[in-house]
Amino acid sequence: MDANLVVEGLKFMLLGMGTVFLFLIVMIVSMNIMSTIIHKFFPEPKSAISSTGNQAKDNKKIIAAITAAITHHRQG
Amino acid sequence: MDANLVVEGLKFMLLGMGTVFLFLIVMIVSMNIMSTIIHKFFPEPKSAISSTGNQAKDNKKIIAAITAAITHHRQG
Amino acid sequence: MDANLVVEGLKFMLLGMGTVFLFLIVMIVSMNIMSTIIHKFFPEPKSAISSTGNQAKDNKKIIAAITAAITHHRQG
Amino acid sequence: MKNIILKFLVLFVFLGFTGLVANENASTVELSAHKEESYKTQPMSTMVMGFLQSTGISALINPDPNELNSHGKTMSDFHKTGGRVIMILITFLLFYLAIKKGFEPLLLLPIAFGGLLANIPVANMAGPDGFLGIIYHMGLSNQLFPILIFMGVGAMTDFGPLLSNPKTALLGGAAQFGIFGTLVGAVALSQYTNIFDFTLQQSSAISIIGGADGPTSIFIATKLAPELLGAIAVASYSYMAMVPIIQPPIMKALTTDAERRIRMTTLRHVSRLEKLVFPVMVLVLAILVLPESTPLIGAFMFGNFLKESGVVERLSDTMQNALINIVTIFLGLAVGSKLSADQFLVPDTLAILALGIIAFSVGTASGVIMAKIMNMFPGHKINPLIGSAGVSAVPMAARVSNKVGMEYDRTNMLLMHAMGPNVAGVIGSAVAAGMLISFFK
Amino acid sequence: MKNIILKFLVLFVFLGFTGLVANENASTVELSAHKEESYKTQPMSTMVMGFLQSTGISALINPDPNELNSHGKTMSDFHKTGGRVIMILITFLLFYLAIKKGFEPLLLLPIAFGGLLANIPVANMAGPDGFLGIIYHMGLSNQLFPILIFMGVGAMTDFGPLLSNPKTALLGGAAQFGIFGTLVGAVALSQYTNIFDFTLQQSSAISIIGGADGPTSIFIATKLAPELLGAIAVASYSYMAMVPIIQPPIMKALTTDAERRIRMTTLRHVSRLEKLVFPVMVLVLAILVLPESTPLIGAFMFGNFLKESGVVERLSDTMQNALINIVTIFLGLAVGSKLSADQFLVPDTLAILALGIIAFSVGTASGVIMAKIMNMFPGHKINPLIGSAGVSAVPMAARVSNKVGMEYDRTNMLLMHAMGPNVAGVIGSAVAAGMLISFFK
Amino acid sequence: MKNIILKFLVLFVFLGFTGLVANENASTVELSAHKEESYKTQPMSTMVMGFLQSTGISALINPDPNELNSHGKTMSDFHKTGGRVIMILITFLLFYLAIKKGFEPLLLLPIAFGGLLANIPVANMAGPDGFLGIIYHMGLSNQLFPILIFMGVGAMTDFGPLLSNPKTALLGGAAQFGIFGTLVGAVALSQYTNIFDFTLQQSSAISIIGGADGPTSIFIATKLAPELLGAIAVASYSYMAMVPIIQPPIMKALTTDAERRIRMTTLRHVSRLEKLVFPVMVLVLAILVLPESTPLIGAFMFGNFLKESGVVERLSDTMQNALINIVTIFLGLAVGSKLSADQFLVPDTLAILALGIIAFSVGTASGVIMAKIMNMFPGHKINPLIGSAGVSAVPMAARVSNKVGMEYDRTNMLLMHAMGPNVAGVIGSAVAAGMLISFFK
Ligand code: NA
Ligand code: NA
Ligand code: NA
Repeated sequence: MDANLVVEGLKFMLLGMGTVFLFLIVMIVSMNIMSTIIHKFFPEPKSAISSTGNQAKDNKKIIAAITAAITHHRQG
Repeated sequence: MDANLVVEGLKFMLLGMGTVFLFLIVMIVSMNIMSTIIHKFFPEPKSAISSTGNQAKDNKKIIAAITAAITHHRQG
Repeated sequence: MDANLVVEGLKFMLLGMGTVFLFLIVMIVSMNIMSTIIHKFFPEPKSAISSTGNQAKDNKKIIAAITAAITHHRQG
Repeated sequence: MKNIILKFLVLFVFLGFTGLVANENASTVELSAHKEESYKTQPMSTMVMGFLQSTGISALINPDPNELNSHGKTMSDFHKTGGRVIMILITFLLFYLAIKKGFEPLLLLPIAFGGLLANIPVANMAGPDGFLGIIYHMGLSNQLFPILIFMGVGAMTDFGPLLSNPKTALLGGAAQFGIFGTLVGAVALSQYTNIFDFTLQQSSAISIIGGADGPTSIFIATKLAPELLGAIAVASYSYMAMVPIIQPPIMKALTTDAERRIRMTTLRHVSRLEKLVFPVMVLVLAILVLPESTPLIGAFMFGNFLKESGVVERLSDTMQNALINIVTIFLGLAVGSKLSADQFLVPDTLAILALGIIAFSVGTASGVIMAKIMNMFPGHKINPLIGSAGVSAVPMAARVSNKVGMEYDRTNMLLMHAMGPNVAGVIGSAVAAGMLISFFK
Repeated sequence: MKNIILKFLVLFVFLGFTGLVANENASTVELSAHKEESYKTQPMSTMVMGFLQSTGISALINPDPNELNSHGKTMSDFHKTGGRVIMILITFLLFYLAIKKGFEPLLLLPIAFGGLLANIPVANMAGPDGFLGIIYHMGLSNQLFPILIFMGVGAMTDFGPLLSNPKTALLGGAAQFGIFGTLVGAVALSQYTNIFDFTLQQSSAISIIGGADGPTSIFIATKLAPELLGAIAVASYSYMAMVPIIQPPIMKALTTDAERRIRMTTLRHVSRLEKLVFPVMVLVLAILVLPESTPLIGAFMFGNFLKESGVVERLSDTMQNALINIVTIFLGLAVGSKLSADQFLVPDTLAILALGIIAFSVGTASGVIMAKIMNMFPGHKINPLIGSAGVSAVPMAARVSNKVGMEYDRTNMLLMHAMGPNVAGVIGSAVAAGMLISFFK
Repeated sequence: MKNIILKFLVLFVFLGFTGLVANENASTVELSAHKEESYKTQPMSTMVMGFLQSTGISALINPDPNELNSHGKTMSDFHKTGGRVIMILITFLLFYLAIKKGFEPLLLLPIAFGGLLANIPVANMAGPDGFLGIIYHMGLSNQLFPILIFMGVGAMTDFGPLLSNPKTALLGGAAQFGIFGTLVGAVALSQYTNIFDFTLQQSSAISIIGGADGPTSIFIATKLAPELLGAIAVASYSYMAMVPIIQPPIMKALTTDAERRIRMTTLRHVSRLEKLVFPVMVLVLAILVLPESTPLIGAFMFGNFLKESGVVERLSDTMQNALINIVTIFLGLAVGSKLSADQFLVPDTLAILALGIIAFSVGTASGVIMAKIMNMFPGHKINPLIGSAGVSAVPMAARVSNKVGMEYDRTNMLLMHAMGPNVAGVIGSAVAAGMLISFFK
């Protein structure tokens, strides 16, 4: 007896999409649990955030300074 | 009967150099045709050339500006 | 007759440590000979050393100059 | 110095002329038996004829009847002659699309050039001893190259947007309907019509184009239907490149003006630790739910984990640059080696191109529709335009969401919101790929 | 455009539903015989059950009784289930140590991630067709990767400090007592107790951990006891990372306060030519004395010579960056592939960890004691704190010497003085490795 | 902590001494049969003797009569002893030339170091299990490495000067007379004298040195005469490095003062599109005329096309840096592995060196003479000094043209004019190589 491939394909679809959604739903739940745990028990130190921010800021300042220096030179 | 390798070598030379020149001559002709077609039908926009030129120019300007700034600082 | 592995291990140790020290001692002697020969027959030109030094110095100067330029800009 | 050289020259010219004059029969020099056995002397006229017959022009006009393809099978005369010319013209078209139209040039250029080289007669570069064949067997037939690409892509990926709005992952799931829907369509058309005749494995390999992930497509094609690799890879990268053309009409057809103007809330800050735990967490879930997906997800998360660890920057940099670039060159050439006329110029290729764009379009539509379904439930509304980003094609699909959104409200920036479903689409496709592998195990 | 897509969608949905309704038996479509043979149709319920059985959860609870390990041998049920979970937890511990504690993350992270992937059930990534197995056979089973790492390390090494104070090389020799002492200890414990049961080869491979050189350990383990590779590599890199914890107590226990304050004379300038001749000179000595050590020493000196030549900077840069980084990623994954539960969760691993730390400690102590012995002879006194750097673990051991020295005299900088024995320790370990290889030839 | 370590030390030392005292015969410990079978216990004196016999000194004085070369064939005693020493001294000479004289160090240094390692007795690094042998079989025996080098060189090449003055390509064709002239010379000397005894294949492989292209030489040598690979590669790179010494006298001998002062017209601007079309155009011509040349020309033009496309800068950068550097290291070591005494210290090597320099000189002379012939025809005159650049050796030969030109007229800049024949020489050599391959097919 030959197989009806379309029926096979539909089975694949049901099982496949089911697994994809099952996986992603479990992932979403896990992400939420993880975030809650991390925010509760391992909060990020404030300084770490701001320091990176500062660094980026400093870089911007330096670039601004150099740009200004060049502009100044051109005008001069 | 053993082969006379020198004769074989000379055959190789004739055929080899012939092909090398044949190839390069065909290449030269093709290059000329290609250039003609491209210059006629796909001329390079002027802006593109000058913009690259400008960029290099700008880079040079920036370097000059920094150098000048440094010189200025040293003298100061 | 089964081997006494501990005795084998001790033989390995004697031979192994012996070779390691033999090798390093020969190496030390060779290094000293090499250094003597090189310092006598292939002395390093003074300029080569100082020029590298100068280059590093120059780099430092450039960095200092840029830093100063930026500082100056900030204050300004 | 000058004298020596002049003497050498004189000697050399002398010897040359001596040889020219010497009669072929006069030779009495003994040759050792083992030497020369591979060379048979021929009259000059025969050699010239032989040379003329070995030119590409001759090979393209009068093909060698005994010539075999890179799998050692016989080829039709068309595939040896006009087919090659057509394939070479197709690679020129790909060059044009890659360079002038910006179609994923990083992969399409090496693929197309590999295809050009693979279609050269006589040289047989795609054969087992040719350099394309060697590269193919080095890393494509064993699926190493797509895995390494996945590592590099993982190291370039930022899961922050997904972590700050987890539920958008569902959009990346819905878009996989493009894969499975097309699978059903392909087998249905194979079974009930005479248009195609694909097996289940082949249909599965084709439908993965809807996943919009180049390496995943190549990985699955090599596993399930290596004979279709060239066409699937070209379709996959071409359609990924055509995202800005394919997606917007579908997105606009399925959404109302009000929906397109939905504003999403600002993304929350994601801590470094969350980003660090996430790749391992996803991998653990993949282990528990679908181990068959772990080679792809594992490689991806390896790259991401190394990046997020922050302590092995030099490895992460190398993965994102030298390693992925080298592998991209090799992968492209190896895939291109499968673009030989006898494998590409078959009706199946057209079917693959057609099914591929259906898969892509269905995936896009499914993502948008999923967003609309999610909006039926209470909670923060989702702008359905980010649903299309669920197909992956990172980061272009997300940029398309952003661009279409700004057409209707110039201040509505959807880019970061669309990155969530975008990267979730990569995970979703890897899960779908794992399912397809497990079906045929 | 929009219309076409909508039509496609309608067609697609229609076909899907048609197929769903169709009776399985009604199908009369002929399939070509060669196709589909690998796929057997099953009822939906069977497929769902099959899927559930193929999940990782199921595989970890009800292992397949026919499952084989990556060597094709049977495994105990524990190694298929709880063992895998334990191994995955161990890799998490290694992640923690590498990222949070800074334990040699460049190698421990790839090794641990490789271990995580190797312990995934069903996927069998460490098997001959999995990508970890492919990488393993590409460069680890033939010892190419450690050799390439050694080239890169050579290109990063500066022999200047050793050249300016040659006699400190002896400290790097004494530290190799850690290797041979532990070898004796391991065979003694194997022979007279029931704690371990190692062969001479295995004992040798384990004791090389005392050499504190990752690539050397991996090189020897692959040659003499590949079945212990995973444990040896993990022990080797872990202990190298723990240098700042393991060494100071030993150093302090064996030295007096006065000894720790010994000031060493300033290092003399070393000319470029000396640095250029040195690698070739050492290689020539290795050729004359112990050719078996020349693959390691040769690769190391190749990298160093290219750097010191000053004329091939682009090759030297590539060795120190792209090449060593790529190989580090591959080496780590390949070593990790040997961290499967059935190979790692055996009593031997504990023994290896115990013997490894003994080897390391004995090496440290021997280096310090050697410095004290050398101080009994006339000449410039050596600060015994630099003796511990003789184990290699470049450059961390030298930094530890410096740090401990500064605890007692903040102005006594020992770093450069310690770099001499540090690099001599690399040479010493390579010589010891060569001896071990020659014993078993 | 300190206590634990001290206890460990005591235990360890105790066990060590116990073992030393224990009688060998007293041992009653059972050993599992499968273990230890590969190790035979020996008295200490035998071990010391065995060690002394396994030293390099001993191996160089009393060679093992059963030792085989890397091809599994027997070697003469000279090739095992003095021959190795001579070879090592030759590699030192190559080091000197590369570092002090600047002879193509990028390839000569790795080749020479590979040669040094290959001549180490006992270690057998060039054998199939040694790392040189592994690298050789990974990419040289299958010609992958020279192909990859060609890609990188292509990505570094600018065809602009050739495009702006196409007819100078003929100079690059004439220089190939060095190849074919030498071929005739080599077979003539083989046939009519007893100086050499080369086959046609060997003669062809040798004469390609006149093409002044390292990768092409290696490619052809591996195909036609792998037994001569080492000598041919060394000759090829050495002579390419000696371009500034070899070429000027020939150039000056063949030109008049007036000719050397010929000024060439300024080069026209070449558009981006011309540069983009050119590599594909040349490849298509190669397909039509001589498919056998397409592996080399294809790889070269692949690199060039990727660069000129301007859209895959990261791939082009990688080809020009990380990839070509890694492959250069591997290629050098693999070629060096063929510099073993038994393959290099044979009369053939001297003959190869002699024929190589003839080929090189004839090529140079032919290029210059061709320019003079072209000047007999009407049109813009060509300065014959750029004819010598036709041998390729990019970009050194072009620089030599420029330098010699400036000796006679300081304001006559020939550099860019010489780049045309220079890159045409690469194409010409690839065509010549294709012809040689097709002769023996
Ligand atoms: Na996807
Ligand atoms: Na060491
Ligand atoms: Na050439």
